[in-house]
Amino acid sequence: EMQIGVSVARFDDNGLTVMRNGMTAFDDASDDVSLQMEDATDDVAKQLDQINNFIASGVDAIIVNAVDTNATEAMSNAAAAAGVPLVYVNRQPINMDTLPDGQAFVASNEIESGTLAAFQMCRQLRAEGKSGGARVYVLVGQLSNQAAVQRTKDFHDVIGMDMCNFITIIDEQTANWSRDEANDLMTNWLSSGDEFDAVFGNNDEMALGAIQAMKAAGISMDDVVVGGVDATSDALLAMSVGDMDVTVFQDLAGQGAGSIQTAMALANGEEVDKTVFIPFKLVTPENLADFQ
Amino acid sequence: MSDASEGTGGLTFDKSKRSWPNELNVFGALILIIVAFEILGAIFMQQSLLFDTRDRFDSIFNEARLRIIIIQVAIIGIIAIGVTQVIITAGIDLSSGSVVGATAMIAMSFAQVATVNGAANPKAIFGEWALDLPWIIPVFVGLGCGFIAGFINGVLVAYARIPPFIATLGMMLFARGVAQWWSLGNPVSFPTEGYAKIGAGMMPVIIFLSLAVLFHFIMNYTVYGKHTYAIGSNEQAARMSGINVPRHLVLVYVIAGMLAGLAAVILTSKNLTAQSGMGLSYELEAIAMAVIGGVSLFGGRGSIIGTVIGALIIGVITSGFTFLRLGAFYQEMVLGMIIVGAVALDQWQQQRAAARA
Amino acid sequence: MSDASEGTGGLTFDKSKRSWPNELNVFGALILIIVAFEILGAIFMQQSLLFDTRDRFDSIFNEARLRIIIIQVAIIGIIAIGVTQVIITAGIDLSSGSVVGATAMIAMSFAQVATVNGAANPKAIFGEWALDLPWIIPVFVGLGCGFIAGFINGVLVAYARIPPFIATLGMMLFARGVAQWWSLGNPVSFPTEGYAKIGAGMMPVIIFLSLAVLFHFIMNYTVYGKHTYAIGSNEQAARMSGINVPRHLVLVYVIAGMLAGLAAVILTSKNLTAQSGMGLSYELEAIAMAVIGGVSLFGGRGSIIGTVIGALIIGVITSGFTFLRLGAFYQEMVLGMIIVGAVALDQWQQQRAAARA
Amino acid sequence: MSDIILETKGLTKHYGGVHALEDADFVLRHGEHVAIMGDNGAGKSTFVRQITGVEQRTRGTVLFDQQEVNFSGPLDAREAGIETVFQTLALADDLNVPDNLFLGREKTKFDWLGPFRLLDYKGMRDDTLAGLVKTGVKIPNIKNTIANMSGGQRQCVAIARTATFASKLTIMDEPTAALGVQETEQVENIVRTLKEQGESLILVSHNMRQVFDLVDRIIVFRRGRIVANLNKEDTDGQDVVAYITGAKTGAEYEGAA
Amino acid sequence: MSDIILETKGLTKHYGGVHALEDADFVLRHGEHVAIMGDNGAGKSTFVRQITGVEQRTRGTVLFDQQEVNFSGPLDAREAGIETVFQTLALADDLNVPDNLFLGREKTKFDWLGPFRLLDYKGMRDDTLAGLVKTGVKIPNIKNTIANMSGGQRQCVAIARTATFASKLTIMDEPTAALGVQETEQVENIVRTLKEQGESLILVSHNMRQVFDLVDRIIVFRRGRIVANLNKEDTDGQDVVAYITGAKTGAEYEGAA
Ligand SMILES: Nc1ncnc2c1ncn2[C@@H]1O[C@H](COP(=O)(O)OP(=O)(O)OP(=O)(O)O)[C@@H](O)[C@H]1O
Ligand SMILES: Nc1ncnc2c1ncn2[C@@H]1O[C@H](COP(=O)(O)OP(=O)(O)OP(=O)(O)O)[C@@H](O)[C@H]1O
Ligand SMILES: [Mg+2]
Ligand SMILES: [Mg+2]
Repeated sequence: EMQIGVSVARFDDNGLTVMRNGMTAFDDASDDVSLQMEDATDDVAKQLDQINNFIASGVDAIIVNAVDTNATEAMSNAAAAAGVPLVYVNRQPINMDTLPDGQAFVASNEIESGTLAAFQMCRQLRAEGKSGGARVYVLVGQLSNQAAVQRTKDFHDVIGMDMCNFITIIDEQTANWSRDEANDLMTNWLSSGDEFDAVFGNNDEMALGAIQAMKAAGISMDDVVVGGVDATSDALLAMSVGDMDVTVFQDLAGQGAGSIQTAMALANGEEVDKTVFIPFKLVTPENLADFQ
Repeated sequence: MSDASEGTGGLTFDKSKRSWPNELNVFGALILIIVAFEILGAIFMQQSLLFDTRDRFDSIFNEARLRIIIIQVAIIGIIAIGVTQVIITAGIDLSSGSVVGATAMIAMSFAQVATVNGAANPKAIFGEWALDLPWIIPVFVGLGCGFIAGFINGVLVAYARIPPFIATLGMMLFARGVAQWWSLGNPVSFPTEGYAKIGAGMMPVIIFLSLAVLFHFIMNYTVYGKHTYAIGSNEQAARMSGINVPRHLVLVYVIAGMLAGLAAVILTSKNLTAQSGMGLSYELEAIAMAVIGGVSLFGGRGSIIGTVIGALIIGVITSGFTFLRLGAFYQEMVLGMIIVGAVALDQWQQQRAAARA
Repeated sequence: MSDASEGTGGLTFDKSKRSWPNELNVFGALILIIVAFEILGAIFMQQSLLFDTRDRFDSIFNEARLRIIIIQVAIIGIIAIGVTQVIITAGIDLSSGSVVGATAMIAMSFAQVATVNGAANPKAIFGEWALDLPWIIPVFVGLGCGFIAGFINGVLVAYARIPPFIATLGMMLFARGVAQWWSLGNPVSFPTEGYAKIGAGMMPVIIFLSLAVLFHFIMNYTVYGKHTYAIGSNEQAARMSGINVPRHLVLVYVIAGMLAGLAAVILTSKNLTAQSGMGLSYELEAIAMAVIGGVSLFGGRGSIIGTVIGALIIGVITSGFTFLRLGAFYQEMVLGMIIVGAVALDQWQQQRAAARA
Repeated sequence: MSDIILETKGLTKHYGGVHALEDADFVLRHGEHVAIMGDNGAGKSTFVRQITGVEQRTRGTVLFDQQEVNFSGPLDAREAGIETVFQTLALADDLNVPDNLFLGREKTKFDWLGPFRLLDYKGMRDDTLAGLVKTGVKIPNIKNTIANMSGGQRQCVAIARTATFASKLTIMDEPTAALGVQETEQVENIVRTLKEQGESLILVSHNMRQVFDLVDRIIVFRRGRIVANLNKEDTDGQDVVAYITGAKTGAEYEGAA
Repeated sequence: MSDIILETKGLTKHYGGVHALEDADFVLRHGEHVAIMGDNGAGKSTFVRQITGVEQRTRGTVLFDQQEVNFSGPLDAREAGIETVFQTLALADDLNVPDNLFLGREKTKFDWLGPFRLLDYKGMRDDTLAGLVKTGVKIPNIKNTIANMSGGQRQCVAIARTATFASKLTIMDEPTAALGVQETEQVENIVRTLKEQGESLILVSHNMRQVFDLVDRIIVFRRGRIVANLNKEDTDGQDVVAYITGAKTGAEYEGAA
């Protein structure tokens, strides 16, 4: 039986939980592998220490869902020095070009997620005849988190394009990925009484919080385009009743299982591609049924 | 001797110069912060924070803003009522945020509906028997979780004599673990309609303010309150005076735990979901409310009214920031400065009052 | 009177029965925890925590494990050395984690290389002039940031008379804001080789232990140490005895701040990147180390040695969990219980010692 | 034997290496007033703390009212009927005078509310004023916190607390140390009243005049041991000082210290 | 005029509504020893706290050594040459005896190290033992913390601290309140030594015998005001008590209280 150590950026992140579940399911189904999962609690330094602890315990391979993709060089060095195979999952390491032998990457391209959602929102606003000018609120995730920074930047990039430059951002504030904080933040925005046409949340939870606040204020969800990222089951339900308009699905469970297969292959000394790529998919009411 | 009712004579005592209550200083800070936001709003936004400048409401106030100012602090405010009592005993409760997280997951598991959108509830934690239960059951489960957490905290502090910081830090880690383990990190969603009403609309505010009034009364007019202050003031003296200190401490922590449990119920009901990360750092915010409101971390001093005003200060700041559209990066910096400023003002007032006499 | 050197006579004094140092209890807890892990390891894993059962190393120890046990607590341990001093003055420093975050971003901006992989550094924060600087410059920048944060904390506590909890809570929010604002949430990466050596290998441990020895000496044999204990024991008395309490407090907070700054330098060097979320909740871990090590949160009591043992306890627990393959969900729960248990043991020992006399 | 209210046998307390109290054999009869004298650090307060359960003794037995007792704390002692004015006063600094006076046995209303029963503020304030008058102390505003009281005012509050509640045995550890001339007189009157009421008393004091005025018997402590047991009639000030300083030692205690 | 070391004019302190000290005019000459007497809560300690800068006065002026002074804290007062034994003793509970004795003016080595200069533990311990012997107190282990000391032991540590350092003016607030017979005698000897050395002294005390033994002049406080200024030769115990209780008031203070 093969021992694999897994360090996940955060256990209480909904998306990463789906990925973890994918790994656990694979582990349960297979007799050849035994996983030991650790929670890095969003702390880069802790993650590096966890890898060293795995090495001290003598695992056969290590899987890392990086807290900060910029910190992967030190991890690659540690694993390479100990001769333990290492697989990055879900988040692309910064040292992708110089990955040592025995290391690989399994994921989707994070830049896609925000871009897909933002562009779809832009198209939908256009379709509703708002190309004369549309005003948006942006709910940002934890400011210290890479995905939050990236998705917000993607949104800015999209509305910088000619086709979408009719969109202006009224305000963007952080709600720390949380539905409750997003609910309160949206209510605060509503209390100013400013007109707006769309709300973009860096994740579905925040989008759902905004929806709850708008519904409580008696705003019709037909008049507002709401977008998120993750395609959680709560979000899919909201989409099915017409509250939510756009979200983005990534096959996180698939990534989880794929990372274990890659790690096992590396540990067995097989040749493996440096990158295994699993794309994002846009979810709208039209293709909703495929994901439920 | 006209002042006989206040003492046994001796020195001249000028009744009119009674030291003014500390709460007034905190209230002053609240007013000052509101005025500051109004001025900044008038200059930069041509709008008012609290007043209705666009004729959207019947009254002269921007009612929507008044509501959200207090809604957004009501839940943590409920926790802060309990935390205030713990701090008055010279203790501290670092576990309240995590207890909210664990309780949220557990209570919500008993509040789920059977069918969502025609299909079976995809998030159901337990079997049939735990679905579509009356709302009172998850509420009791929530209070029960809070009770257990508070009871353990209390026993550790009072009987095992573990410093409250460590005892509740241990509980904080433990409860956070429970929250994540309960459904292995997966969110628990889709509550029954009855349950969803507990935290809807202004309900959190009504519960918060009722509890504040109740505990203000308890702290000032009952033996419980008096002993709480006495223990915080001088635990040794309280013990020597014959107060059963350990038993009383357990009661204080139990009350704090149950208030955290209640907060979790309201929070999940308001958000229609429970997530293991819920309540993160609520303990710090609750403690901040109490301390801004004049509760001394060395025990023996402070009041529920002060804590309520402390909560309002945080509410006004939060709403004020969004009102001014202050960049997210600056918000934390400015919040830090305002909290320090509010307490500094209070300190300065107290010193001035003492000097002026 | 053979015991004249210890007092002025009076009662019988039996020198051999001196009360044993508190640090011994903490050390006992450490040994107990190690033994527990060894036993569990032998039963469930057929392996040893600290000994080399697979013949991977030259010595009888599992050297990789010994190294990681202390490496993983060295950085927070450095912070804990400063926090210990603050707590001994009856203060608290909640800002250290955030100060680490802010300092990490700022210091790292001056430690970047010009070319990465042949191309210009994609993460460069400033222009040419700030690239490829000698390692001493970012180190000084880091210490400087820590100095400023500590100085502000100290002035707020000592001169504005703001309770340390609030003053440092304000600084915590402020510094976290600065960390995020500095590069708008983007990480700062690619340090120079010279800078990368500061935190490489066992360097963090060497720095941690050297500082521990230095400050153990300072706390026990210098005026600085004596006054730190005196202020924590009875600030009023210290003031009346003619200690310049405010000036001393500022010095204590400055030292704590600079140690946090140094920790940030080592942390970024070790991880080859700076991220605004770095240091999150380090303050709690540092405080936990100190308190597990016997430092009293009411001030006046505790020692650097105790804190170092407290750090080792946390290190052993962390490594022990991975060793036992304890599921992550249970780790936090068990960690909470062990922290409480370690302190409970200490309390029980102290009481038994007092009773036995 | 049945007239003995308190008896200790071999009562001993060591603090680490410090032998603060060694083998104290002591007897107090119903209605008797006894003084304990001795140097600073002789172990007088330590003796009081062992009897009242503030600390756990190293060894020895305590009999109260013919029963062997092992008080786990001062609460137990009080419930058994021992009222004590400790040398450290045991006041809560942040509470005001009536709160301190009634601490732990507040006057209440609606007692069925358990810990949440209501305080009878008015009743307590009136009783406080009455109690303070007995001690003769002047406190301009009893709503001020104890932290703001002068040394003598604090001491009077502690004494008033004891004097307000009836008991079988009263122990006072240097009750008049910080008191002025008038207040001392008043407190001495309180002690005389106790004598008339037949309550037993242990008085720790350094004040020779006071001791000879008030008590029936004098016990002298030296270096943690009892070195003399003197009836007031058989002794005088100089004699007592001789025992305190070690110039003399009671016949039955030879070899003790 | 030049022989006046301390003078206060209209010194007043109000705490909220409590008028603890009103219009105190006071003069102390070089080498003079003066006692302050008065009821509990009469304002004696308040007077001491205003002079030594522990609190900021409500109004009035203080002249020390002919200079108007506004001490911002006791450190200033000490540096100007005023040594004080406060009623609250001002000891750090968690430190041991030598540490407390030298608190704020440790004996050190390598002074160029600034705040990190080394402590001369041995020198301090020796001086501590010498200082304690002067007060006659017995402390079995000076390495115990102050928290573990008896009431009298604490007081002696505070007195030893004052007696160890030379000064222009010494103030003692009820220094012998908790002391035993022998220790009181020793402390009185310390005061006599000060007199011989020509140092000025203000002694707050309730002990009539002590006051008449030691000082030249007696000031009586009542209800926050000075009501009498009596030379020892012109008065006796009963007379002083009359002033304390309010039966008499000094001619020059008529209408004061
Ligand atoms: N907790 C303790 N730990 C160590 N030593 C102690 C402790 N409590 C008291 N002592 C020592 O025990 C001795 C007796 O103290 P105790 O308080 O009984 O004296 P006392 O006779 O009441 O003196 P005083 O007249 O000064 O009040 C003293 O030497 C004191 O230092
Ligand atoms: N900080 C304070 N706030 C309010 N009142 C105070 C404060 N300090 C002292 N007082 C009051 O001032 C009065 C004078 O107190 P002071 O301590 O000067 O008395 P004293 O003459 O020293 O008495 P004693 O002989 O009992 O020590 C008292 O009534 C006391 O209650
Ligand atoms: Mg005593
Ligand atoms: Mg006084």
